Amino acid sequence: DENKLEELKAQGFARIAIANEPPFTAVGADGKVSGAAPDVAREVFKRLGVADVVASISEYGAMIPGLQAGRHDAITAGLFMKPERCSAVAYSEPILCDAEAFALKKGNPLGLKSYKDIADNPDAKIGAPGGGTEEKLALEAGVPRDRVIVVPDGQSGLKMLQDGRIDVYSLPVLSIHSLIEKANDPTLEVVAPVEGAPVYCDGAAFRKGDESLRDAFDVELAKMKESGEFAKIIEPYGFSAKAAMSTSREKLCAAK
Amino acid sequence: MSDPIIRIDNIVKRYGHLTVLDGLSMEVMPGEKLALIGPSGSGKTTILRILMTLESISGGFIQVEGEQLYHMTKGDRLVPADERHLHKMREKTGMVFQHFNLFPHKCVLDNVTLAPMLTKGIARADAERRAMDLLDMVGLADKAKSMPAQLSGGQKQRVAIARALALSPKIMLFDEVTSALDPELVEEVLNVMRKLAEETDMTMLLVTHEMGFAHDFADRVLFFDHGKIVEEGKPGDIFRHPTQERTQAFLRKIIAAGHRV
Amino acid sequence: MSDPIIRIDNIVKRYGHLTVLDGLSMEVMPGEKLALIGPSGSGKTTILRILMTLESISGGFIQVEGEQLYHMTKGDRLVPADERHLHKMREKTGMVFQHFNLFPHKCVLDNVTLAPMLTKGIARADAERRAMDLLDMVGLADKAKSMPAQLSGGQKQRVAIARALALSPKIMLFDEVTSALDPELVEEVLNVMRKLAEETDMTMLLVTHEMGFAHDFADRVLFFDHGKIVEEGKPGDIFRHPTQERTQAFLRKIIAAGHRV
Amino acid sequence: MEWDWEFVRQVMPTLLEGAKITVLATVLGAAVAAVLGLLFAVVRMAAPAPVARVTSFAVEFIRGTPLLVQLYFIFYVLPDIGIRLPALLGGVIGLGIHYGTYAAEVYRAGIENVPRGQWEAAKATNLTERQTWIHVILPQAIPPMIPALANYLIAMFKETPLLSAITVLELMNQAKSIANSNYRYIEPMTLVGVFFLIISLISVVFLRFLEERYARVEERR
Amino acid sequence: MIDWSGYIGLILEGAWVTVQLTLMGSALALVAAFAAGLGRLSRFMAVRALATTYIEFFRGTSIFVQLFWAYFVLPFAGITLTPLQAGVLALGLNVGAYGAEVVRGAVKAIGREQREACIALNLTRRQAMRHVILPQALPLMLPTFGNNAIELLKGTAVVSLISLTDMTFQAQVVRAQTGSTLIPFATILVLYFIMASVISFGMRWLERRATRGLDGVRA
Ligand SMILES: Nc1ncnc2c1ncn2[C@@H]1O[C@H](COP(=O)(O)OP(=O)(O)OP(=O)(O)O)[C@@H](O)[C@H]1O
Ligand SMILES: Nc1ncnc2c1ncn2[C@@H]1O[C@H](COP(=O)(O)OP(=O)(O)OP(=O)(O)O)[C@@H](O)[C@H]1O
Ligand SMILES: [Mg+2]
Ligand SMILES: [Mg+2]
Repeated sequence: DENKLEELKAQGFARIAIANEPPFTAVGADGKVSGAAPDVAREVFKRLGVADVVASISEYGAMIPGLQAGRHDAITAGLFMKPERCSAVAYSEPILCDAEAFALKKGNPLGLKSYKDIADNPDAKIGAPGGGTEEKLALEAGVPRDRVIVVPDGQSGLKMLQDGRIDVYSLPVLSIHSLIEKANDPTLEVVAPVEGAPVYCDGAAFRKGDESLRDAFDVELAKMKESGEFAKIIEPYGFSAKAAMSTSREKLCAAK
Repeated sequence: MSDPIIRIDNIVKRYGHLTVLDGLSMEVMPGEKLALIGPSGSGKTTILRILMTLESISGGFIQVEGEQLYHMTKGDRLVPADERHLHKMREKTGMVFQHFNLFPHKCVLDNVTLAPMLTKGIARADAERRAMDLLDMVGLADKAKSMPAQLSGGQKQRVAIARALALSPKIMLFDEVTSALDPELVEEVLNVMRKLAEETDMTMLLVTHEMGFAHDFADRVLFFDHGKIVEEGKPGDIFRHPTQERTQAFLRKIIAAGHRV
Repeated sequence: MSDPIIRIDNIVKRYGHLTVLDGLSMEVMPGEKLALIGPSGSGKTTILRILMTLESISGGFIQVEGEQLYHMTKGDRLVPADERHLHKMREKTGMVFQHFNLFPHKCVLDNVTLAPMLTKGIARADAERRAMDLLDMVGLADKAKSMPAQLSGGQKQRVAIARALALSPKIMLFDEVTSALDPELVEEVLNVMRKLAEETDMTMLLVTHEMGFAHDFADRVLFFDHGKIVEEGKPGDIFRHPTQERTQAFLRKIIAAGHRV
Repeated sequence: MEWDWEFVRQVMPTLLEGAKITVLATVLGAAVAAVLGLLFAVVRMAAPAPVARVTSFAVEFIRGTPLLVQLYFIFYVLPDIGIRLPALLGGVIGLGIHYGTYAAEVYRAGIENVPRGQWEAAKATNLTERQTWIHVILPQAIPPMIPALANYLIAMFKETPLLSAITVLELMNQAKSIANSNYRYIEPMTLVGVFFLIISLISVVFLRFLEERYARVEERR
Repeated sequence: MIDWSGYIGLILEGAWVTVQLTLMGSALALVAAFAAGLGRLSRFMAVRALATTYIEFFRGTSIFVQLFWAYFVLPFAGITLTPLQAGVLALGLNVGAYGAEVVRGAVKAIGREQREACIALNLTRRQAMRHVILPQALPLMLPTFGNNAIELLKGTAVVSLISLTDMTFQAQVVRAQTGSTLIPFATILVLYFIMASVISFGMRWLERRATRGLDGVRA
């Protein structure tokens, strides 16, 4: 809808969907939402004249339906661009880029380095967020459904790994690092990046039909990338601004 | 001689395949005191319940004070009565039940005043004044503020009688009003009913197994069996010289079981 | 003269603050037929329930056939009886309840055979043979396979009597066994009990409001009031010439309520 | 967004797969609940006072807290003390314990509903306590309980979607997974709703049948 | 060092949402229960059918499905509710359907004898319901209503699955941020139990008040 931006300005805030997954998102002890994705969104919206963002934490799987149902104005959650998603929503230019990583037991006893390795080892079980990129990659690599365990959230995945319920837990590199850091568990290690898995970038996702808002968002985002403001926001969280600036929506949405 | 206050004309009552009343006819004169006796299952309760419109009938007609009870005229045809008509007709009749059926959440006084206030729109003060008179009559003025659960069975039944009287019905129906009471408490209820029979000219129909009381109380006794009136007459005649075999057998049994006639 | 089969010695029964039996003493001779009468709440049921060990006692002693009922000797001291002792003592006594308390999930025959098979280890065939004799005695041999729900009240009570007899107790307790029955059904139960009283030498204690039956049945009548025996004697004397004011008042009331003495 | 029959046809087999797990979890959970419930009831009625009190508190606690949180506890906290249950087993145990506390109440009511006269008649015919329980009380107590127990079976069936929180791929989880990877919520969620509705309507008929059948037993008293 | 007091504060914020959901859901459930429960006893076929449909539908489908519909499907019909509204709506209507059966059962439990006494005293159906039946039925309903309210309280945990920031959801957030599983979950278990205890205590109090003077009536 053409006047979306005007509406948001008038109401003074934009509703964004975020995930419960550091460092894409962080919630402070005071309840304040931060993290790379919401911080960028907040800044861009501010420049667009929308004073604030109201963030609601959501499951990955519920984000796009929520957007379509009009529950959010944008998703800024580390929802990586992929061709099917590009046809479901209107993405901005890339913001946060990351590769896939595995968390597994110290010494990698099963020797898992890629999704293919998991498919080939009939004993290996992988945990991944439901409806996320990792689940898709595992299934596409040929891991049968009953060895892909849908894990509700990062902490649960880590716990299941520690308890030996799964052999490998797959998330983006930075998420895994953040989890492992908090767990402070010497029996775990990280394989990053996963061999053969592409690098992904997310963008802010808008409803189909809100392209004009998306375009305005892109303009401000480009200016921030230019000025170095962008790097200042995301790099403290461990993300690389260079990675985001060296690719484009067009490339990512076309990728197979 | 005046017209009958109740005229029952060939009524039939069925429950599914069971015919409980089979073409019963009878008439009751104003002010008459009637005792209905007979073996268990003979239809005594049923006829009272029908007069109180607690049951429907399967056939026949009933007139109360010359008006149809279960029917009304629409144009020139008789059609089944609607709720409105029944409501109007029920004003004429009151009933006292075997198990009292007091309202357990209301005190004695409220039990008696509820219906007059709701159905006749009588002001609380007036309703209470009349209720106190009635409670006095049944000897329970001092229990006006008690809850039913605090009363003995005999007291409950006396309250139930006062409650029914509060609507000043022309016809009172009593269905085995003492059979749920301890033997010692029976007398106090019967005393109230004796007084009532003497002092008012209400029409009364009484179902009972207390033959002695039926004898003293009734102007006329009807002996029921299998949904029919087998024998009727003055109590002295029926009890001492029953003509029908069924009546004789019934009375023999009752006497053998230790009841006085 | 032989020793009493029951000797009740100064027993006290309290429910909380309420003293129901207050130092009651009495003796019953073997084969004696006793009727316990008295107003509601006077403790008649309580004394039967105590003899059946359905209640505990608050003080005093009871001997049955010379053995302590609620106590046993340990070394040279009397101590409260344990379950084992009670179980042994219960063999001597049977009880028939006001509300029959048949086992509703078992047929008539199984109601009668259950206890002999379980408590005495009698083989099914023998138990059934004896049960059929008893059912025949109470006139219900043809109902052996019926369920209790299919019987009339009078039939249920006769089954309950047969069930109690099946254990061949020396003492039988009857608590208002006809007061839950329709008047017409009372006679059939009383007939069975008359027969029983004539044909056996069992000791029988009977609580009843049927004065006529108490009169015919009992060797001795005890009049209870407020947990005490107020008057006792031969039925003819008690009913016709009661000496105590309380007894006179009670009998007057009962008679006024329509019961025959 | 409108309804897409082709999509429905596509996802049906996956949903049925989930439905199988749902039914399995319900049946096993019910079995656990029926046994635990009787245990809870008997302990509370017959065990020594301290044991009965502790059991009572535990039962009250379980009844007063959400099954979802209990499932998280069983699945994510118990491994810390060395108890690592497979997801489905953990779910069955969670359902069983939770609904066992409800069943306990039903059992208790059923037993207490046997008239006191039956205990007394048993005593008057000199049966022992054990014989009384086995031959007189339980045969009368159990039939009237059956409809109430069946009611909880159906309630449990409808709570199985909670097992998705502990990674059991039951019907709801399958539907979510489909929804997540296809970005379509309407069809899978509606199908799940229809599935639950159908099973529930069938069980309502079944319940009426049970009620009628066993109510008659009760009337005979 | 983890700032536990802050995170416990977050959980308490969630607890407030849970309390709101429980209170508003109960209010809606109460209204729905009486409307549908009495509706099922109506003389009018259409009213009965409507009430029955509502009850069977909401008792038949799972609370999850109802939540997902209220949250994700209703917007397509043009009705967009806030998560709190969706939660109250689904929970209230769901529990209300169960409550309706309680209302109906209690009203029917006030036996034929009381109804007949009303007819003999010539009260209208409305008067009988208002002055005789309901006042006696209410105390019968209270214990089950108490249980239903606790069911509703426990049901609020489910709304965390539609991203409503109730107590369970906040526990999940704290868990993700701190890496500790035991502390947030143990905390909310205790909090739920306290809330449930408050409900059952309150209900017992109400019940005592409602049955005052009625002792022995239901013996
Ligand atoms: N609601 C009912 N459904 C089916 N049959 C009924 C119903 N009410 C009464 N009956 C039957 O109707 C017959 C007559 O019953 P009614 O209560 O009028 O007898 P009664 O003469 O009052 O007997 P009692 O002295 O035992 O009160 C009986 O056979 C009874 O079983
Ligand atoms: N379980 C109990 N708890 C408290 N009081 C009781 C209990 N059982 C009986 N009582 C009281 O004990 C007293 C004697 O009761 P009991 O049943 O022995 O009287 P009864 O002579 O058999 O009377 P009825 O003729 O009414 O059967 C009564 O006041 C009664 O209220
Ligand atoms: Mg009758
Ligand atoms: Mg007694």
